[in-house]
Amino acid sequence: MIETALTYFFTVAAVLGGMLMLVARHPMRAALALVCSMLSLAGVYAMLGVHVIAVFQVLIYVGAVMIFMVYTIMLLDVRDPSFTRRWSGLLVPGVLGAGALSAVIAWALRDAGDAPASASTEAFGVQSFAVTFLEEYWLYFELSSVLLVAAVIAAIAALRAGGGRDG
Amino acid sequence: MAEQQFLLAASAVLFSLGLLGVIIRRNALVMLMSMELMLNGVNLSLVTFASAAGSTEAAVLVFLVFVVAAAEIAIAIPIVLALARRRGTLDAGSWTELKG
Amino acid sequence: MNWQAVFIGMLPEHLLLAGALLLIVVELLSRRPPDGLPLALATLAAAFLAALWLAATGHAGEPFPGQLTVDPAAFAGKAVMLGLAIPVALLARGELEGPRPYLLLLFSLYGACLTLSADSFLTLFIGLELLSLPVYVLVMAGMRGPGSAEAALKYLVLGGTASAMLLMGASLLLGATGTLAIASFAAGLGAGTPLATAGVLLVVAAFFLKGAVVPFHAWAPDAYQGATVPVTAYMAAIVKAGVLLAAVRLFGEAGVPPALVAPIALLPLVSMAWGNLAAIRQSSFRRMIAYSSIAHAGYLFFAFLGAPEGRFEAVAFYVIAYGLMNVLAFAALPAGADDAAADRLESLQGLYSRRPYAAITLGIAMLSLAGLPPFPGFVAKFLIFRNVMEAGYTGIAVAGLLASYLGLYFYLRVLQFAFMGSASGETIPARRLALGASLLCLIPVALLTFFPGWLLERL
Amino acid sequence: MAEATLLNYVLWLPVLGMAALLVLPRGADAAVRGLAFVVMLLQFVLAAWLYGQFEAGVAGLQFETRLPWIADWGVYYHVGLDGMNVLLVLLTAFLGPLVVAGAVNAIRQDVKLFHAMVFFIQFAMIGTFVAQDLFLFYVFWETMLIPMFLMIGIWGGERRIYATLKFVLYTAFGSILMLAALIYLVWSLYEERGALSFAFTDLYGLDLPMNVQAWLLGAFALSFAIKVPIVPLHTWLPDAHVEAPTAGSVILAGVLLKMGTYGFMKLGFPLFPEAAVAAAPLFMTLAVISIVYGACLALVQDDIKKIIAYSSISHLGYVMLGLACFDLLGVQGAVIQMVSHGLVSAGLFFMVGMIYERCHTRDLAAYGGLAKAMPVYSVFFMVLTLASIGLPATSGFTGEFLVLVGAVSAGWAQHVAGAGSTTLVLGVMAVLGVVLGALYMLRFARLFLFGEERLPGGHAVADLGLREKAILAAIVVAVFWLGIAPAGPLAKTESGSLQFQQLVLGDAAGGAP
Repeated sequence: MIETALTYFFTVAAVLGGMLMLVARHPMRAALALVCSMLSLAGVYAMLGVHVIAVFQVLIYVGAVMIFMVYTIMLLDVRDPSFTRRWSGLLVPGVLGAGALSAVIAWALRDAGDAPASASTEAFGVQSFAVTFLEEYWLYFELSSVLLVAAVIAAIAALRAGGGRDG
Repeated sequence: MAEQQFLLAASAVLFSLGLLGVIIRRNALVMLMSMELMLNGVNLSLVTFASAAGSTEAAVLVFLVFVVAAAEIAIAIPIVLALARRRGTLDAGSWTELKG
Repeated sequence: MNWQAVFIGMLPEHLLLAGALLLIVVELLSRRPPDGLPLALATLAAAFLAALWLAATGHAGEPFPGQLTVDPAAFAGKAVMLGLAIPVALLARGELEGPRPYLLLLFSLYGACLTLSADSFLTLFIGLELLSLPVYVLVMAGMRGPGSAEAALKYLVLGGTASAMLLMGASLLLGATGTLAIASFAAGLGAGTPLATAGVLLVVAAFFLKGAVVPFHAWAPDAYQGATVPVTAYMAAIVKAGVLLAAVRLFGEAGVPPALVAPIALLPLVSMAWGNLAAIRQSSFRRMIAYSSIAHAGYLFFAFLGAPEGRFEAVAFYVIAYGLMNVLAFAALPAGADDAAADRLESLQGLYSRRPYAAITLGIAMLSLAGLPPFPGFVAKFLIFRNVMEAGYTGIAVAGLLASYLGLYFYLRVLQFAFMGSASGETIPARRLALGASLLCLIPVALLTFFPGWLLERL
Repeated sequence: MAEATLLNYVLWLPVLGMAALLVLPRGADAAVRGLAFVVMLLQFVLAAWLYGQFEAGVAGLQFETRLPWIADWGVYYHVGLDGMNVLLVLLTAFLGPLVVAGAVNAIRQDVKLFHAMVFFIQFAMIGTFVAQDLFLFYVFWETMLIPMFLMIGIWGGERRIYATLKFVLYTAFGSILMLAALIYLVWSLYEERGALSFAFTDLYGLDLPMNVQAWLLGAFALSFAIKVPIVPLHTWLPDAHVEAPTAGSVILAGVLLKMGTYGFMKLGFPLFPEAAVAAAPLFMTLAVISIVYGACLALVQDDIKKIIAYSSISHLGYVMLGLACFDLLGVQGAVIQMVSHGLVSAGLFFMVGMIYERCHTRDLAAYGGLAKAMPVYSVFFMVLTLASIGLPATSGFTGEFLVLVGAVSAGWAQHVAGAGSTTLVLGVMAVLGVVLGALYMLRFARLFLFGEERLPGGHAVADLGLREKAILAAIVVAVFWLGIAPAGPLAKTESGSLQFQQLVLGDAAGGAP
């Protein structure tokens, strides 16, 4: 009972965090709102019993991605017109379009809950996940390493290109 | 409302909020964050469906999303830094050179 | 685990990876940044020949059942992309320095090859990411102004958005069909339930975004203009081919149900008209090509309205013709230290009187892109519209043909500049190795002009 | 069999010529011109030999070649001669060497490219005439645009860019609809027979419902009518003619415009016979409007090139009239009129080019009394003027006379049968057009050749040189040949005209009128 309530709570918190990020003026506030949203999602995952994902969520998203982002914001601290003028010219059509999109997806999802709600979380057990991942899906393990190598090279190349000439 | 449907609806809302952010925000960093929010919405829906179906495949996909998100940010940040250094602004609305 | 299948079936990928790793080692070992071109060319040629050989022998296999399988069509697609990459790499000489751009090129091609073998959304997703991530950086490689970085960032954000859409669609399809195999897309096309349809439409929207179909096209003009010539050629010829061929694999044997024809046909149609109209008012050559590519994306996505059997043939022939034409056009462009000035259409003024060969190849490329016979672009366009009409969508096909007519003017305008303008005094420098690149394209173009049937029988 | 492949030599010789041009160094203008002339002359000799070998009175194709081209789609490289195209091929090959010879002084920049374009357009035009496969036909048809676009755009007058873009965009618009109709047509054939084929002979037999026929005929007809051009789709023509170099005008008026009428004859009407018969009054009306409208406009022009351009619209109206009345004499007249107009207007454009090279103006008011200053020129001009008017013993007479007889007799037959007298009225109105034709050409000749001697610049100009005399003499000989001894050409084209009539009327309800 309390778990269900917590799940609902964290879900609502995640959505609220997303909304806050959207309206926040300064990127730092947006980043903090996003961190809140991500941590709430980690809570949701934990409540659902998928602990592996919850841990990854905290480690990779909050621990790596968002820290990186916050660090960048602090590093830059540029006076930006985008701090005072948040919205692009597509505000009204964008809001309408996104509203319509979420309504359509939510409507499409209305018959998705028919599956038995007995959330079988064995797939996400730490051990079973690790074993199946490395036995059946090791292709993706290898491919993600290729991707990371490519990303490292790309990041270096981007740094070089960005700082090269008149940096 | 069943819990599952609630979670799915939330994922749809997060996804749409992210998309909205990409479209309407002018700050490049906030656009990047919005992109991450979209991926978070996707993850929530994947996890919900996967735990219902007991699919390890979906769990692997969630893992891949983490990897890719990290990789994208690792590439995006140097680009943002270069941009800030050259332009002095991260305001997408003020990039007029490429309009037309 | 069938190691033989893994070795043979993924031979092109292995060769690309081996070449890339070798290049990294060479870079680490050498004191000064080595020239990456020879090794990259050797790798590309080896991978191209491997793919060609496997396609010709009709090799099929299942290196990773349910995740990654190969068939002759996949090898043919890989051969197309790898073959097109060779002249593109030649164009990079003088524009991009050091080994890194070539490394990124090889990794990107690795991803492109993966997408063509994908059997599950996981492989498709990681393949598309691997295809795109290096290109985001390539857009700003050798950058000459802040525009490149802006374009790269815009491309990255919208590319990430496309990935998120693809994943959301895959997730909804998982909910509808219980699997992440790409066959769930084909199943979802026919299912007709709201969940499956929403998933299908999100996946299609993701491909529209990657393929730059209106209104998801905003990144393309900036990225094409911001990037240097070889990278623009890479995006126009190979990234587009990869995305479209992956879409063919995704659709598989499934036809588009009548209820979905309108949403799937409408945006490409708008794309043709808008791309062609917007191209008219461009003064930058690369930006014009970007709008042309938006229009061509429209034609290409039309192929999916036709019968499933003809799709691969139509798309493959189209991307071959289209890719060759783009590389041919880019090889003919003048080189210059001032990139923005060299990119202006006016810089082509009087090209014929200075470099007749370049002017003629540029002219052939433009006429073929416009879909005028006898060049291969016409056969490609004919094939697409024939398939649409055979599927019974006469009205849509006629509208598409009329939209394609709108494009004629701006292609002719390039000819007008190249042939009809009086030459100014200054000389127009050619690109290094451009002759090699354009010959590599011109010979297949000539063969396709006179013997299109030869290739069509084999696709 | 060497003889069967002869047509291929005629067709592909210009391509060989283009390849040979590539080898020649830049700036070797004399060699380029010499080579081009020799190749074109050889093509004409081969075409003349073909014409001689062409057997009159034999239905079906001669000198036929059929090879698979795009086997998957049932597309064949299928060429052959029949009564409809044999004279047009001869005409095209005849004008080729004259165009090259006429360009010696006029074209001075990018000589190599110019001759490559002449080769290219000869190839495309002959290909269009001899193609017996719809796909092949369309490829040649569209290919023609490319060399013409460059020819007008590079070597044209001041407003050449505007004129050439207008020309290409007009004609391409028609073509794109024709492409749609073509795909639909072949698809219908596939539905009916279960086999993919683009062969004319297969498509002729297709049985389509009336409304489909009407749509498809509309699409084909639009494309052809723009090319002819039929009023009101003619507005590109005066611009293109005025801005084009002499060679371009000659090719345009001499051959290119016949593509449209040939298209109607070979494809438009026979493919959709019922719709064609139903729409015949419309086409005849438009033809008569073209005759009268073109003549009226020619009457008031001050630009000598425009006079001939508008006269082309008027003369091609006769061709359309002859075709659309479906009378054997009319159709034969139409064929002769096509060739006759090709010769006469080409000759007149040559003459305009020659005077323009000397005086650099096309303003009619600037000239006067040329008969005294340039007697030889004036004689040739008078001959061509009279041929244009249709004086007996010239080719114009044969063509126009047969067309008018055909139209009036078809109209009379309908009138007697009680099927309305529209055709008859139109036929009679077309006769009035002849009078208008005489008016504008004689006005032109009077102001140009007679009266007070006036030359732009006031200085004397040389009369025709040997090269120019030879070009005009060749044309005049051909004009008289068609006028005095039309029996030969008529016999060779009779099978084609009969086939056309049979294809259109044979399937029509009620049989021949």
